[in-house]
Amino acid sequence: MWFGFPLRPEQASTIAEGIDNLYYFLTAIDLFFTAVIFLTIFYFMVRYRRRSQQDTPEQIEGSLPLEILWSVVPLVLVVVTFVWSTSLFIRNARPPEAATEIFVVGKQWMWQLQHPEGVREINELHVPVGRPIKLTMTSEDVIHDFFIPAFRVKKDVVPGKYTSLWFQATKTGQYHLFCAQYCGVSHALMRGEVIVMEPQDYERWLSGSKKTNSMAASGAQLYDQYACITCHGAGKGPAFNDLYMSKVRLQDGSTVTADETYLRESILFPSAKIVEGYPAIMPTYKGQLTEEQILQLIAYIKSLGTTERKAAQE
Amino acid sequence: MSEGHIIALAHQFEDLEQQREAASLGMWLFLATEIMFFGGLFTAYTVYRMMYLPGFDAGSHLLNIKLGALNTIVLLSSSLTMALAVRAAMLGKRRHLVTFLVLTMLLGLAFVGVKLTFEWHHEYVEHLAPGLDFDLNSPHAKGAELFFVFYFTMTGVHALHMIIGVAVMAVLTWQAIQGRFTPERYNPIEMAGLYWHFVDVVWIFLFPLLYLIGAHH
Amino acid sequence: MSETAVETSPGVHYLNVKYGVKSWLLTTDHKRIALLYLVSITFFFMVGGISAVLMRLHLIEPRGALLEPATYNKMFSMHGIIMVFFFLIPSIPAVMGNFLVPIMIGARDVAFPRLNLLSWYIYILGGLFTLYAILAGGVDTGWTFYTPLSTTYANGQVMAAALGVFITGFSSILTGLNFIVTIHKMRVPGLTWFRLPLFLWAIYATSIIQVLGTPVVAIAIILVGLERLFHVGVFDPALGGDPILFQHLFWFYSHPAVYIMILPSMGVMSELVTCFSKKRIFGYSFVAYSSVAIAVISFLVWGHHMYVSGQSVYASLVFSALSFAVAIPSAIKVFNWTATLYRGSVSYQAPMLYAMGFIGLFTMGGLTGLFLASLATDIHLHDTYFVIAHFHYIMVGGALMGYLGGLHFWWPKMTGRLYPDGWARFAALVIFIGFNLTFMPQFVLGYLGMPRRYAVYPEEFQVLNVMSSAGASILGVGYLIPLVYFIWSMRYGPAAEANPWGAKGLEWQTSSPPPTENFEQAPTVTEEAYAYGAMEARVV
Amino acid sequence: MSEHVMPKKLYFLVFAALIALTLITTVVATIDLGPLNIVIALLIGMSKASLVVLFFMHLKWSTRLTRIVAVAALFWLAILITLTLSDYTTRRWTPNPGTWETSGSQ
Repeated sequence: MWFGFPLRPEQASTIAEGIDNLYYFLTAIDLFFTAVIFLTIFYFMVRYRRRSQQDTPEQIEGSLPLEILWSVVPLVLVVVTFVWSTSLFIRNARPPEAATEIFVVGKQWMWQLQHPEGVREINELHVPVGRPIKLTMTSEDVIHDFFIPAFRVKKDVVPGKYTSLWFQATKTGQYHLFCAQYCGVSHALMRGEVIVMEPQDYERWLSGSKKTNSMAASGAQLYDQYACITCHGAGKGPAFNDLYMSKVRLQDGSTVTADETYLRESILFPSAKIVEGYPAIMPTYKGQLTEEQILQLIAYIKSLGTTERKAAQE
Repeated sequence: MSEGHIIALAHQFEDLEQQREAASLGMWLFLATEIMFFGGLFTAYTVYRMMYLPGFDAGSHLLNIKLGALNTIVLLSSSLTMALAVRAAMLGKRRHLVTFLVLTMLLGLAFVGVKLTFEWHHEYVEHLAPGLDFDLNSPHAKGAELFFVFYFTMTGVHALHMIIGVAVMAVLTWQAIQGRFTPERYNPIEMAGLYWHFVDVVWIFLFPLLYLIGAHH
Repeated sequence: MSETAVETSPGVHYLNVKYGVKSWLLTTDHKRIALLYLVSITFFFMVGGISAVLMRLHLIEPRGALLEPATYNKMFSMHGIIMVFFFLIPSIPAVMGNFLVPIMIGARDVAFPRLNLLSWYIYILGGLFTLYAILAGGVDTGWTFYTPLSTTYANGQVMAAALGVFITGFSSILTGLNFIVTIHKMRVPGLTWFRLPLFLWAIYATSIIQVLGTPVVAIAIILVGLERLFHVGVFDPALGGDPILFQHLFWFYSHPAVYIMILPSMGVMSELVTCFSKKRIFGYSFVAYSSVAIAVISFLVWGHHMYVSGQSVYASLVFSALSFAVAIPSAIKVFNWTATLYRGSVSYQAPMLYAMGFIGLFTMGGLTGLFLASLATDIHLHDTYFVIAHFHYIMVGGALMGYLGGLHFWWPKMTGRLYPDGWARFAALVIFIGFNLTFMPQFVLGYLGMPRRYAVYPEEFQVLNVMSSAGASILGVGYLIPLVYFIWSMRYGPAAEANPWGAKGLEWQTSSPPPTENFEQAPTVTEEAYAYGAMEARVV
Repeated sequence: MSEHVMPKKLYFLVFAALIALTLITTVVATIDLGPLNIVIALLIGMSKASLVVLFFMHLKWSTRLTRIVAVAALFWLAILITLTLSDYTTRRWTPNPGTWETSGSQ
């Protein structure tokens, strides 16, 4: 705050303070050197102003010690900044183990969000305070970008792949949600609110909201509706139990981890990666499933067990 | 300096040596630009080949490796005749110069002709032209389609360079017939030579990347 | 060298040697081509400027005061495309570079004069395509043409605008190529590399970027065009492509392109600071090598535009470390310019005021770059007004200030006329104030979280937006003042002598304006650049 | 820039080598050597390109400056390819975006 005027957005997430500290440090460096340069120039301009056209200043060739000094000082500063910034980034990049996963689909020009319990929202995201939330995001059309200034988080939402970000709110309240990647005519209207609530309020809100099936249950329905079981339950295709995050051996001998991107690709482009020991008979579901439905199927597969925890325990 | 030198010398230069060095440096810089131009395509190609390895192999397998090899030899021969044309220009042998230039053009046209009639046309008929008519019954159709996007873009841009080269050479041949080149002034021939060899070098990389990667299936 | 001495009667120079439209449109004289560029980039600057003014007016109100969102989007796209490709990139190289490179090395012309003229025509052709795109419905992809928005979803004249950028790229390549050859091959006897004016080192470094970077964006644009026309999936994920690859190819050029804009300005600074303090430059070789270092490093940092794009975090780490490296050669330059003033004889004529403004604003702009090279803070700042403020400090506070400083410095040489120095100093002050008022609030706006390219915005951002718009109106007036007195001076300005500033450098040893062949007699060079110590020896 | 005129024999020798390499690479390509196929094909391609550049384009007899230009272009191309691939080759190291540290430590 500066004369009652905000200079930074509210610090409403666990990472906000750390980022602000780095920001203040950089601002201090910036102001310090700008002041040094401006004042020096100003001083020189006055002190050594031209007094007559016949002035003949003494010529100075340069100074190696000075050159070294003003190469090394910036070097040290940027190394410090790099180390600080990068370690902060690495620490922030890692979501806590028990993060609640919320799914986000961006499309021109709205945000569709779905809670694991099945509650859907548009351009509004309700979350409980003090709990880590992980967003898994994709886009139906162009690149969007999910940005919550108060949480200091931002990530592009890219068609054709999953990106993710996580946060843990520290303060109840209402915060802006922006699309930060230009996405067409109504880009500036692709905004929303993040509403951070006390956990019990959040539970009340969840139970009071019109609920559809949970993500996984909707996925299970799709699994039935598209009769996936004919193959994937009968040995003609790979089974889904404990599939998520496991290592899958492919026909060509390579191995992939069965993450969201792999699962999505296998639904839309089944022939891209053929699992070893199975024929390439699966048809594509491209055009039949929306991004949201794909996410539901993935949630269903995840609910059938995951090797992620096992791996972490090992 | 004799009269003839001064006529060949542009006003901004001090002497012919300077003029020739400037032209040569300019040409090499232009080729550096061309390397980066094709380089962008090669980069994109590499990225997608990594993503769609089986698709690229499948796509490559559909190309006619014999025609590719034949065209490689045709183009290499044209490089030889071009090198000999430059040599003839250096020695002031006008008849040889004209002959080799014409040969180079003919070989260049043969290359483009083979490409157009036996390859592109064939691939179009076989429904292998992405964006116009692509229909491939293969589990790797998506990767193969991307392969063909790059195949047509790369060979298309390359062929465009060849056509420009042939056009330039047609002008040079005309000038050579008129006796505009002497052992003191054969710069344009040499520059055209550098360009032509460069186009050859690009093909030397296109041939394995497009035709050979899928040949062993 | 008898054939070099051209018969020139006194009073005949490159401007009055021939008259008529044809003598200009078919000229191969580098000085006349420079003026052709000057006129055309001024035109494009005004087009880009008008769109900026409309945008700032629109943003006075949170809901937008003036335009439909779709129109606003076209405005900022047009502002970006025009200012980047048709003003900033050609500005100093094509105007001052063309005018000065041959003269500074004592040559009669660039190495390839006809190619030089062709570059201008290519530039104009590209410009016409872009103007057509604007008039025939506009483009709303932003100057970045991100896929799949540009290939699949955007309506409007994307193809025409992309083609315009593509074509203009060749003009840039050919200009760069011409300068490299000219600087290598056409220096007069005695002018060794380490006697070159630092402006030429900067232009040389710039030319390297133009020659090696531009073709990559050209091929990226071709691929966008193919995808748009034939619906093949090079970048569109729905068709199997990867939209992030476009960003790699685009920024491989477009990040170094920032240095195409700022490096020549840095070169101008070295000329101005030395001349107006009567001092040789402090640490010549450090300033010279830092230009080349910046050109090389500029190609290694493009990934910092893609930290939040879904690029691999490992790549981001590498790009972050490399991005920080640019700070060092930039800092070396700033410190050396400042040190040059030490114990000099500093005068405050208009070009010097622009130079001082440049150094301060560039320092500010450069240092705010650290926020964006740093991974942790960039995540918050990416695509907000902070980025807008940062690059305007570099491109307007830096590149444009340098351009104006250089124009004021060499105007007497180019036209043979003086302009009113008082007005020029006043304009420099107005521009400096207006600029800071426009862009300083945007740093705060950005940190508060206002995303860029927003036609409407939440109400709490209004105060800062209004401040910014107010500054922009001052800035706009600031730009009009030089336009008026420059035009005035062409007709009514007092005649300039050969060396009105008492400057060193070969361009000041010929008459103002120079004869067509640049020098009555080919000069030779026996001393280093900026030999201000021997001032008395030659009274001007 | 070379002032020398090369003997015709040299050109024919280079040409013969080029043709031989073309035939070799074509034949080798039809044998399945796994990932070695592309390596061999590119190595042969580079040798052919070097022959053309050195002899037909006279780079072997050119000035240092010309060589610097040629090398610089290749160096810049290497920057483009290497740094672009630094993204694509390491993306899979983070199968589940966001948890890249845990997955990286497996």
